[in-house]
Amino acid sequence: MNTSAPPTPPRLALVNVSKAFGAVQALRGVTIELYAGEVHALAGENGAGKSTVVKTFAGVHRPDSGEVRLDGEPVVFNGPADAQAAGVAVIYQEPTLFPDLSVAENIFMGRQPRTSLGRIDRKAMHAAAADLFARLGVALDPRQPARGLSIADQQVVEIAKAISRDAKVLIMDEPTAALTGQEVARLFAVTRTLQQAGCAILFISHRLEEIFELCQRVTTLRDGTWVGTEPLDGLTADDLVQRMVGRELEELYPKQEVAPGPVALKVSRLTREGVFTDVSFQVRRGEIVALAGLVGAGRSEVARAIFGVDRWDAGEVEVDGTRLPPASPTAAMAAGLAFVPEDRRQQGLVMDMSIERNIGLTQLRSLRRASGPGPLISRRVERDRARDWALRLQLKFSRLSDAVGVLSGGNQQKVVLAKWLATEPSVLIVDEPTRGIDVGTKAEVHRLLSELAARNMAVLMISSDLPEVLGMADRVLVMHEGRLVAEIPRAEATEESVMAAATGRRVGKEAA
Amino acid sequence: MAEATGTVRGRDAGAGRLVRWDVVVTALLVAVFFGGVGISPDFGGTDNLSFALGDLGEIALIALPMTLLVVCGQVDLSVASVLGLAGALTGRLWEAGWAFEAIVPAVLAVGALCGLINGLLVTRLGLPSLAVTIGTLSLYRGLAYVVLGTEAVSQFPARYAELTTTAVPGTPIPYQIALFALLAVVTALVLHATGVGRAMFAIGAQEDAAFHAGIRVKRIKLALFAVSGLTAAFAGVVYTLRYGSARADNGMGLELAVIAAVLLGGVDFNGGKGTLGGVISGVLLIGLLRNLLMLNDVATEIQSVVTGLLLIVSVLTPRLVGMARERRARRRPAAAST
Amino acid sequence: GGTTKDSVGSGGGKAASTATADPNAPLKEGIKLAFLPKQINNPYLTLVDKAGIAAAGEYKGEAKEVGPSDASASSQVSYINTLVQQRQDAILISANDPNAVCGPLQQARRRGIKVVAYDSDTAPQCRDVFINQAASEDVGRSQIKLLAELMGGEGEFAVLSATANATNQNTWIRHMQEELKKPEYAKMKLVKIVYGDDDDQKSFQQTQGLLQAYPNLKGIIAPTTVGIAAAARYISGSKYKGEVVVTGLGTPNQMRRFVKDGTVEKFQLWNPDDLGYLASYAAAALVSGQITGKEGEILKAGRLGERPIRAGGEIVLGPPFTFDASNIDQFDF
Amino acid sequence: MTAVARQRPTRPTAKTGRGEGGLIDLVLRFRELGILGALIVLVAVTTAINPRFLSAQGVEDIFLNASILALLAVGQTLVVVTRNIDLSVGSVVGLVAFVVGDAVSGTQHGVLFAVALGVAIGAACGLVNGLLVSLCGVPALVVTLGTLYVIQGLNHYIAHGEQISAAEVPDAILKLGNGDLAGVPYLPLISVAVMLAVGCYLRSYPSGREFYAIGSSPEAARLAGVPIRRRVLTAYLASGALAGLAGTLWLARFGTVVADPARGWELDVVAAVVVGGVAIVGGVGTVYGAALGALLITTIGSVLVVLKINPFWQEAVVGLLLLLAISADRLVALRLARVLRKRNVRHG
Ligand SMILES: Nc1ncnc2c1ncn2[C@@H]1O[C@H](COP(=O)(O)OP(=O)(O)OP(=O)(O)O)[C@@H](O)[C@H]1O
Ligand SMILES: Nc1ncnc2c1ncn2[C@@H]1O[C@H](COP(=O)(O)OP(=O)(O)OP(=O)(O)O)[C@@H](O)[C@H]1O
Ligand SMILES: [Mg+2]
Ligand SMILES: [Mg+2]
Repeated sequence: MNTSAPPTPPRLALVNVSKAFGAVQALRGVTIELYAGEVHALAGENGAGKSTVVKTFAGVHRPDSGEVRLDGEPVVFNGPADAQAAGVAVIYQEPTLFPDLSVAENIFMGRQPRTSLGRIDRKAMHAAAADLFARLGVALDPRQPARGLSIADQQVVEIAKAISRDAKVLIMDEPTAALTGQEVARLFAVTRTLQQAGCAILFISHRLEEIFELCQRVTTLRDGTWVGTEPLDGLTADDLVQRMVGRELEELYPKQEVAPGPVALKVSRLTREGVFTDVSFQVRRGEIVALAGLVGAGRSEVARAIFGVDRWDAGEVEVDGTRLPPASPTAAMAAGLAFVPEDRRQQGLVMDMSIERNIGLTQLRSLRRASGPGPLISRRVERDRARDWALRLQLKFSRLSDAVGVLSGGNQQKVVLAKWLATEPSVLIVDEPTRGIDVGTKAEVHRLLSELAARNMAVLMISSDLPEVLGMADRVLVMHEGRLVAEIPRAEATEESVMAAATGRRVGKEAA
Repeated sequence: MAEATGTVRGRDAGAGRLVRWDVVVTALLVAVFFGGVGISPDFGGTDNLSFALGDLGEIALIALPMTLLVVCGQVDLSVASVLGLAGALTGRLWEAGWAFEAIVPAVLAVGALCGLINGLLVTRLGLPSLAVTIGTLSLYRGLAYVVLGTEAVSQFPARYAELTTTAVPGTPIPYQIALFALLAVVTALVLHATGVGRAMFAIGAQEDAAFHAGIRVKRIKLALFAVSGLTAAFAGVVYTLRYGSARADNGMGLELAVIAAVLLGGVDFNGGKGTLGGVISGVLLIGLLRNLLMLNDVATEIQSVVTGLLLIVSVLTPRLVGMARERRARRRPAAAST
Repeated sequence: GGTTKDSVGSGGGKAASTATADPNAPLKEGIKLAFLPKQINNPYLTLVDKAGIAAAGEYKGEAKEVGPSDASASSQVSYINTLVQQRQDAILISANDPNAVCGPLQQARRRGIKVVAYDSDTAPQCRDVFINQAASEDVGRSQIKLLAELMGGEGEFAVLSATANATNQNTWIRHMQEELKKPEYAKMKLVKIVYGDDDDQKSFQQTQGLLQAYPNLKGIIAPTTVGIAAAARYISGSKYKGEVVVTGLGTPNQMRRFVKDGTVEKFQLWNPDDLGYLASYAAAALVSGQITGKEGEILKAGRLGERPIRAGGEIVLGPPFTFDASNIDQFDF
Repeated sequence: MTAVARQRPTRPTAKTGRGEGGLIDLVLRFRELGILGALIVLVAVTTAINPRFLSAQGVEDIFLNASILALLAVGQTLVVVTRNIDLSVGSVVGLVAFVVGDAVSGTQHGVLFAVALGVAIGAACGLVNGLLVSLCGVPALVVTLGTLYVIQGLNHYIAHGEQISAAEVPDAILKLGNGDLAGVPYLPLISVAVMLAVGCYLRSYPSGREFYAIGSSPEAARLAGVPIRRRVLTAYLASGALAGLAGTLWLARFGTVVADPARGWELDVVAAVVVGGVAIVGGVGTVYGAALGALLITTIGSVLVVLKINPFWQEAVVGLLLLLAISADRLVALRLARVLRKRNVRHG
């Protein structure tokens, strides 16, 4: 294939589009054309403007200047409904489900199959949803409410919703961020089917290999400006990174070797009935221990119980030799624990609150102490500390007093990290720390974790990104169906050994 | 309330930066005051101001903890009933021959207990506070009737009664308003300049995130409900002394007046947003406006209409200005590109 | 009417009685007076106040009605304060609470404003005179007499009152209970007092509950205009019609339908027009110095003739009037 | 591939077990059953103590009393489900009852006229609320508290101390409030019909589901292209119109109307809705639950009188029972969630 575009006009295109949010210029004269039968990739760092492009296509944002073209004709989308009517289906970066409604209703909202009387045909609707899930290779109950679904399952529902529309254009903003393996493979298979049927597809991911596997052309954005559109054939990952970041990238997994110190976190026979059973392990200072497993294996649940946001039924947790009371995050923090949760929108951040306040939220006491005598917190101290961390994590923001909600996904993740690192914990638990983070920042986060470990912090890392697990961890703990089934030292940890344990074929060393 | 959606209200925040709700209300307050002095010479008089402010005492006092609760995404509708119960208890104990100095702490303790019960139901069982306090609104008012029945007790010690009906010497400011001013400063500092205040905003905006940040969500809520009950009981004592009459139906329906003042002050009922300054302006605005209307013989029904319109206008103005600005902003670049 | 020992207390310290009355002083012109009813939308008090305002026209005074929309003492207090600021010559008040309005009324009197209580009294030391629609004792006792006559002197009955705190209601009920102690009522039994809060719907529901709770109930006294109408309406539409006697205090317009359909045989009330008229003249006489509110003075009340001021500064309108099918059509209020 | 391949363990879904599980699911799916249970217990106990409670007259009274509240609760449910609230209903009922009463007094206007006028006035009030909330995007609580005051003031202004007396209201209209069809009074018939219609619409029509979608997540609803403004406006219109209908029925039932007769009812209505299992944060609940809530609250009121509870205790007991009802419902839910979680162990 060469660069010359097919003769027919693009299905959907942005032409010379600019968009500003207050002082932030999110897009500057961006042009991007989606052709029928092609999967187009959109690459760029966190905050480069990818999601803004998506939302402009979706009719959520209206361009300040420039235009949207449908089949070569300029159109104005006055809201998502218009875009949907024009045949555009969108998977947004953050799942947007109705928690109180069933999964099937979530998928078919507004387009439910009807009986002859105009009433909703629930049976048909559930069957159709079950069909979609079968195509995607997941076992979800269409009747189940969306509340309580894991991020991964929410993402699956979003995908099902989009592909059920039989759209002319499918736009996917990081659909795979929470997915892996089977689900990703299935998603790709479904995507290719749609592509063959003549659908125009836009795909966004921070996992470059996915882009290479699925897409034909790529458009790169940097700071809201268009860098280039080119075929992926003949492009290397480094070229792509070079275009996105504008510089060469450092080593991705800069693991520093450290001699492990004393035990910092000790978990003994921890059990939460129906969720995980009899989990025991230790993490030493200076060590990075990864917790691996399949979806629903209970990794996040263990982490939540250790930190005290969920109650455990039996067992105990010690941090630096102090036993933690059950179900008290405050006590856990006082003992030196920090926890970066999986779901940053609900649990990690207060979306309506400013960046500085979010960062300060975990250290109210120390901020007060730093503000001098008396119970008051000085705004200057608060802001200085926030700025300090924002700079250290290379956060992209316009004002510290802006709501975190307006930051790009990756930058939000950085704020969560900042908020916890600022507590100077002795044990850091991170659940999917790099989900939705661009390659540059990912390296940054990895360097940071490494450095923290080197400075004698104990790190427990939950990640679904296997290279990350293998690259960063000193030891890999593997969970399967709520039990710890294997402990694999760095030397023996390979994709095969971890997978074998995670799927229940015990290959690694048996856990105690 | 209970659950935040994580919706980005960023654009609203941007539009509201220049025209803030509480600023609108404060401007209205200033306008009403000077307009009032112009229209009616009696309005600005020491006597009249003193009456008008004194009349606001209970609402103003209760509005303070209510603001904190609403910032936390909670609400306490039982305050007026606690006020009534406190009054009834004061009357019953006074009749039974207790010393007034002993009655006050006892009544305050009961008030705090009432608040604690609200708080426990909300935090332990995870019930919505609106539902719980609608229930206790009936319960506490009923208990007030149980305590005092149809009686009306009067003849409280003049020493204390005078404190609620006279002004601080040399000023038009009644003692209860002076106390309110003091407490308002403390509350404002707590809300806007301490860690607990930060925590309250976080709880109101996104409770789950606040909990994950190690904030003792339940404890803070519980404490606030208790303080709300305590304050309402104190207001009940003030009310009883001010009117010189302890009755079970004291302050019936006052809760809506308090809520109206808090909302008028620009506190978001969904939690996580608001300023105490706005609430103080809101309380004063409602009180002074009512007084002004009454002085000019405007019928009660019109006063009610005015209060209602005020509420609507105060939320509508910033909103309409924001919408107009947004539209203009959208038109400008579009015009530039053509 | 007999003596009214209940509403007087000991007479106590009467603030304004130092001045002496000049019975022959002319009524001043341009007197500013304000009626402050329990709440402005109480139909009965609206009638009273209208008559009072009309009466002010006869002596060229300026009268108005102001008041809260809820029947609470606290809102009345705000109004009193405002009336003081407006420098009215007299305030006429139907008090929601005898004591709660006391402080501000006394302040008003210190500034030379005359205070007349009507319909529902304040504490005696806080007003100059009280215009009593009927001596409380008369009301209580005559209600029992009326009921005994209608029930044939025996059976269970209940009282449907207004709010649990209403002063006049409670006084009347107390007199009813005293009257009941007389031997001729030995077979009558007051089984329950319930409160309809002067709320039509609540009174209706309370009536309903009473009849279920007391299967042998033979009569209901509702000494409040809202209550009697609600009780009568429930009975008239239920199977109890003709079995359960309803009586009490009501206005003829409200009750006409029930008298005609036989639900209610007799009920009582006084003429609200006369009450307002009398109060208005009393205020004018006070302002003009014709009376001061001392016992024994005589109020010259226009078409109503002369009324003596009784102990405790009370002026009584007259005994309650009994309405029945034969006379109800002569009244329109 | 870079990511860990993951297979999903087959999860025990809530549908697996019959028997015990079936019952749990039933209770979980139909939360209204809890309230129904409370109601049945209350009625049973009361009847055991005083059999006259369940006499024909007694039952009729309760249903008559509950009808108007239930009608309002149905309207309120529509609004609350969209994560909004309508505090103005009480004052709308009052306004309509008075204005319609005034219009028909001394005339021979029929039921149709009265209902049409009442619904029109109510809908007009609802329209104002709806436009302010949906179009201008101002908080519902503030707006409807504002319109509560405004409508109340209007009502007093119009009434001006007068009252509508039953004697002047045409008999045809009074018959609507007190008459019956084959022994069943009209009022509950109307309420049940409205409840079924609205309930069916909310459950079985796509646009009805959108009310729940909006309340469940406004943001998601916007992205899904749900016409939020139109639906919220509809909810307020319906709530207003039902309040108007309720106002007319009020007039028909009571005949005598003073200014603002339903003062304070907004809290009763909200209480009924909440007790009926409609989440105040939107997205959850049915009109059946809300109507049952209204019935429960009314029944509590009647029961207390029938059981000869000291009137001073009545209000306290009403509050206490309300708290018990919502607490019990909540405790059952928490318990069931625990049972479901632990059941995973046995199956997994
Ligand atoms: N609603 C908004 N208000 C203000 N600024 C916004 C808003 N939405 C996006 N932005 C800003 O626009 C820029 C582009 O954001 P966008 O979400 O498009 O980035 P992205 O490329 O999707 O990043 P990521 O990879 O992290 O998802 C960011 O600087 C962001 O802060
Ligand atoms: N047996 C089950 N039935 C229903 N839901 C389950 C079950 N097991 C787990 N889940 C849900 O799946 C989600 C994922 O579980 P968990 O967080 O324990 O897995 P994880 O190993 O951390 O996987 P993830 O990669 O999603 O974080 C949780 O929200 C949990 O509620
Ligand atoms: Mg993005
Ligand atoms: Mg997880």
